[in-house]
Amino acid sequence: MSIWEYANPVKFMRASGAVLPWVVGGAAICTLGGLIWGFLTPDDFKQGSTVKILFLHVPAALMAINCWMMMLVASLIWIVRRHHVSALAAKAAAPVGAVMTLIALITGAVWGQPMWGTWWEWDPRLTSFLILFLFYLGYIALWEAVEDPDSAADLTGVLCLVGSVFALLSRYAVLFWNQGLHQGASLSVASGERMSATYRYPLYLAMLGFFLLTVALILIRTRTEIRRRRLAALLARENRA
Amino acid sequence: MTLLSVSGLAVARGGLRTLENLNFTLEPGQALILRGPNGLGKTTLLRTLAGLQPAVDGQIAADPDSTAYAAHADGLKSALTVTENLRFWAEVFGGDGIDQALSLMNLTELAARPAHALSAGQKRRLGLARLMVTGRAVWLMDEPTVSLDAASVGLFVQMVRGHLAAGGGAVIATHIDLGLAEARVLDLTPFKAAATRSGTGRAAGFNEAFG
Amino acid sequence: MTLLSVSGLAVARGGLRTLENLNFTLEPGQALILRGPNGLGKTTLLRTLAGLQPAVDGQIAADPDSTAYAAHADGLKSALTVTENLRFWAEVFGGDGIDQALSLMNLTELAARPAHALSAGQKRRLGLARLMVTGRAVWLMDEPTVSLDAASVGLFVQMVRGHLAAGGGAVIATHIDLGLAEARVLDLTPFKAAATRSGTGRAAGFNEAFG
Amino acid sequence: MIDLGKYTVTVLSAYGAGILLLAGIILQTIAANARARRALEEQEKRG
Amino acid sequence: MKALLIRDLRLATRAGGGFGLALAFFLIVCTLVPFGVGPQGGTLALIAPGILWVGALLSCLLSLDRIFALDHEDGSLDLLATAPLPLEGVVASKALAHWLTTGLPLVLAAPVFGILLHLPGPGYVWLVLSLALGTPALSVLGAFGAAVTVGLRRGGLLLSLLVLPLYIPTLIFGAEAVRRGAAGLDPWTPLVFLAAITLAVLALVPFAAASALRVNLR
Amino acid sequence: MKALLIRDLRLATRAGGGFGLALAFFLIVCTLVPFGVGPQGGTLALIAPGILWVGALLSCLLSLDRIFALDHEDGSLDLLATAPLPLEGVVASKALAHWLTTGLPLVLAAPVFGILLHLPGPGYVWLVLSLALGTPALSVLGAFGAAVTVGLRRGGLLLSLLVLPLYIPTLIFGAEAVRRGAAGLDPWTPLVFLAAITLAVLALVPFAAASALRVNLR
Ligand code: HEM
Ligand SMILES: Nc1ncnc2c1ncn2[C@@H]1O[C@H](COP(=O)(O)OP(=O)(O)OP(=O)(O)O)[C@@H](O)[C@H]1O
Ligand SMILES: Nc1ncnc2c1ncn2[C@@H]1O[C@H](COP(=O)(O)OP(=O)(O)OP(=O)(O)O)[C@@H](O)[C@H]1O
Ligand SMILES: [Mg+2]
Ligand SMILES: [Mg+2]
Repeated sequence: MSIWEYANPVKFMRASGAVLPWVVGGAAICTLGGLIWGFLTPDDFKQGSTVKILFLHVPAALMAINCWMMMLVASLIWIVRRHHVSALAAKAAAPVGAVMTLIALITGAVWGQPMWGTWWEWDPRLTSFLILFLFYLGYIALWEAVEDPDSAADLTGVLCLVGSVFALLSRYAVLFWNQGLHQGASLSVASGERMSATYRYPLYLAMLGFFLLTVALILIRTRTEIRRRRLAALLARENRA
Repeated sequence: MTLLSVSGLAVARGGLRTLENLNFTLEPGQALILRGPNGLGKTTLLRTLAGLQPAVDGQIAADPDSTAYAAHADGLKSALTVTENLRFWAEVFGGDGIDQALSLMNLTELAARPAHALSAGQKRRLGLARLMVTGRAVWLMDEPTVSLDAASVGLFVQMVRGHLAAGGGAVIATHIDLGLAEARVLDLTPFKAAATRSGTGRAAGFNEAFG
Repeated sequence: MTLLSVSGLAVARGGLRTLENLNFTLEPGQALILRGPNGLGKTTLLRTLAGLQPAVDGQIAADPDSTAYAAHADGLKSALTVTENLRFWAEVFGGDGIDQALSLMNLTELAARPAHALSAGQKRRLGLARLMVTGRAVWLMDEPTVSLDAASVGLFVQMVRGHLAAGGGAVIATHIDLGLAEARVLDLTPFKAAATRSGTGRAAGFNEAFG
Repeated sequence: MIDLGKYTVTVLSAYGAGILLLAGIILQTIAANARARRALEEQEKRG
Repeated sequence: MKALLIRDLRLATRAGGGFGLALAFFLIVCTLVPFGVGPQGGTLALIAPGILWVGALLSCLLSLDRIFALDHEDGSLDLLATAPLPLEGVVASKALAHWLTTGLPLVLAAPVFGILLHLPGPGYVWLVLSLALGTPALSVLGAFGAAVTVGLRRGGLLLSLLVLPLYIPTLIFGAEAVRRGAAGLDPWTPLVFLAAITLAVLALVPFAAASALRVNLR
Repeated sequence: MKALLIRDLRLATRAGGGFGLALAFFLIVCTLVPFGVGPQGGTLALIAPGILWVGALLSCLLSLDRIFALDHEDGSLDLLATAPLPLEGVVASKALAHWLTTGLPLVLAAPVFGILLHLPGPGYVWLVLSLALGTPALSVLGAFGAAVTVGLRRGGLLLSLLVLPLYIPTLIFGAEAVRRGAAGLDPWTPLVFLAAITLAVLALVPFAAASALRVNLR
């Protein structure tokens, strides 16, 4: 039995239904655990209590990127092998990714206020995230706008491919742009290695939690989409006089 | 040499099959008239034959470069004159005979008129004249006589007869009686997609909406 | 009480007169069928009667709030469902009877379908059903049976008969035979605007293009 | 309650906004799923 | 008229209706400008009031052709003109629907975009206030432009060309108010002018628009 | 393909065809910005390269929906798709027509608008050069966006939303080149990047656009 079997909606519903409780449980425990543990960590000598934002900010930022990656892969599968479930999974991932991007942006902005004295800085990393958010918006809007579901999957798939290339391009363009004139407000405060274990372990937990949460959300949303498709098909059958 | 041959064809619109199990052929010199009540799927069938949408099932055997499609919309540019519109399509399709097409459809007097200043019937005549300059063998026409007066319907029938005489073929979806006596009539009603379990249509894709 | 009375009417399109010296009246319960070759000016006349463009000459005596116009385009919003489309027009015109209109035009089954998912004939049926919910006395219809199959034309005729029986009137421009035997037929060909010096039309305005 | 020092507002608003957004997407997901499931079941029951 | 308003709002929120897209465009303009101008916070803060107003204006502009063109294409406009509604009422209700789906979201979201452009702290109140006062005029003037261009095949750019000069007074007073507010000066004088312009526009322009519409339907 | 190009150019220059309107819009953006930002020459000179590029981009954007939407509405697109032209060729020729009627006039007229915004002297050459290198990419990317949105009822704003993020790299390198040129620095690095992006876009994007078009015609 190949993995493509799960592209069959019935099989997918069964399999996803079986794993879902575990994923949801794990997501709840790890996310809450990570965030609470993170919230209870002692203040950083330089950043004070704002370091606690890390446990929300970094996992969200990672998931924002991961969701896009997942959409890219799912779109490719749809375009190459035309498995409907993967198209629907890509559709399901987009709002999750957009919210994660938004969380990273907002927590970053709130964090930036005390750290850099400004809500927003056109720092390359922040800027690329803003661009990523724009891509998410466009992608979601396109899914909303196209009525025929297969056409919507095709079009958003193409958009996702082209968009990924341009998101990457933008990332380099932005790096070029902001180092050309301005000493980029490079504030990568505590890079991974220098981070003490006090922060590292709760961060890992929160990251795991966010990962499981994302997976759970995408699974549920994919199931929703499949049900909607089936409902639409049934209704259309009934309407066809 | 058969112009078009269809076997076991099923077509779908909006994710549902509309017609299925279609079998027919079109030989040179033949005209086929498609009949059937509103909403049966004539437009869908013609679009599929024209290659604009994929067949759900079955085969269409035809030279892909042999069909010319005339849809409801005439594809006229209202800022261009009648001649300019025709010349464009002639160039795109590599055909010719613009003057002949104009005179056959009684448009010569209007040749220099921009298309937006035509009446509904005049526009339609221009849309039909376009078929002549494509040089294609199979004409697929969706309700070609809409808005035409009796005299113009006569011109149209004459044009189709000329095309058939030259070895072409025509598939015409229409609700009215064209007076094209020699044409074969295909009533599509029996080919309406059969009901599956409950409803009346069958899904066309996504694992047939899960069986 | 006469619904509509026209005397010495001349109408123009694109700055040229198309029809002139028209005289007719429409009494309650009457239907008037306008005939004439393509490009004669039927659409122009109907638009003038509907008050969408001014008459060049002559009088139209009618209650301005008594006419409902059904043009070539059906004025449907493709994102709205069949019912929503009808309800909107009912509210705008202050009429009602949506359910009745739906069932008369055989649209009840399609009531929840968005308009973009209708076939050409189904759209047209919806466009005609709109007339019923306007509550207006005089229906002005421009080629109402375009794209309709024979059964639907029957429904349409029945709808018009119902309207006439209720004391309404109808003016219908059409090229085909509707089977509305009681209707008066007005062939417009004799009213074609006379040629002046050279061209075929007479300028309508700007001092009649300097006489 | 832990003392967040002079950054109380900052930290709390970051957590507040983040958790609010998370809760939003979670609730929306669950609600939409429940709605779709109910509608589908109803439709399947009707035949 | 209420029916018309409700229909327009419903159409706007349906798939493909374009609700929220004006907002997205506003966001995009506010992002593009730093890419063009450079990322220096000081420069951005200096031009923020102007750019925010220009951005709001452009995103309003981009959705103008929806006001009448769609209804004209599918024939509803002809039918509406023969309906027992005053054409002025049609114009007013369409302009209102446009404002509710375009102007209002812009007003509410503007502070967020202010952050992106480093708008100085005191400016936010005045930004929101000036947009709230000014955008209704933009919608009504836009409806006028849309009425004038409705018959023309794809009059989109022509529409912009006609409408933008009409927008200039609103833009000047609006941006000036924000600029003064952001600099801590007194923003009331331009705000009063802005309000006066909006009131006058609301009172008079619908009539002009209705007459333009009448001509175009002929 | 030549026939298509000629037809599109002819349509653009006919009444209502929109030729020159992009230019007019560019002019208006360049006039509005001083109204919004305030008339100080220093500030304007600082932001001129960016505003000029953003203006060019927006005016290009505004005419994008003409690329396919008109042909779709009147049914020509269906007919073109059944014609013996590769769809990639259709896309390329339409993008070329768009560039000739929109991008090229902008390139030629940009120096004039530079004066309006007090662009510093050395910048003019680089303004023209960077626009000449960059605008073809804008047209092709726009054709892609137009192809994706063509079936949608009035996808205008959606089109902008999809296309603008794709424009960002071009904008960054283009504006950067002008800024460096205007400041007397070396503008070649961004120019080379700009040219590379344009070439890659010209080579690859028409295929994506054609496949999107195929989906939308279904
Ligand atoms: C709106 C603003 C912001 C955005 C969009 C943003 C985005 C990101 C992203 C994408 C990452 C993950 C990168 C990676 O792991 O490789 C990240 C990590 C991080 N961010 Fe932010 N950030 C923002 C503001 C801030 C601020 C203001 C601070 C603190 C002063 C901050 C501190 C950090 C830290 C400490 C990490 C993790 C360590 C690292 O990977 O370097 N961020 N941020
Ligand atoms: N987007 C859609 N979604 C679902 N069903 C659709 C959609 N578009 C059309 N249909 C349905 O598909 C069926 C076939 O439509 P089609 O246009 O092919 O009919 P037709 O035979 O050409 O009818 P007509 O004579 O009225 O033109 C119709 O019942 C129509 O309601
Ligand atoms: N903008 C215009 N400029 C000049 N002449 C025009 C213009 N529009 C239409 N005409 C001409 O006006 C005449 C009347 O047009 P009208 O549409 O009223 O005809 P009709 O009787 O409805 O024809 P049909 O049966 O074909 O619909 C036609 O000859 C047409 O060519
Ligand atoms: Mg049909
Ligand atoms: Mg007519």
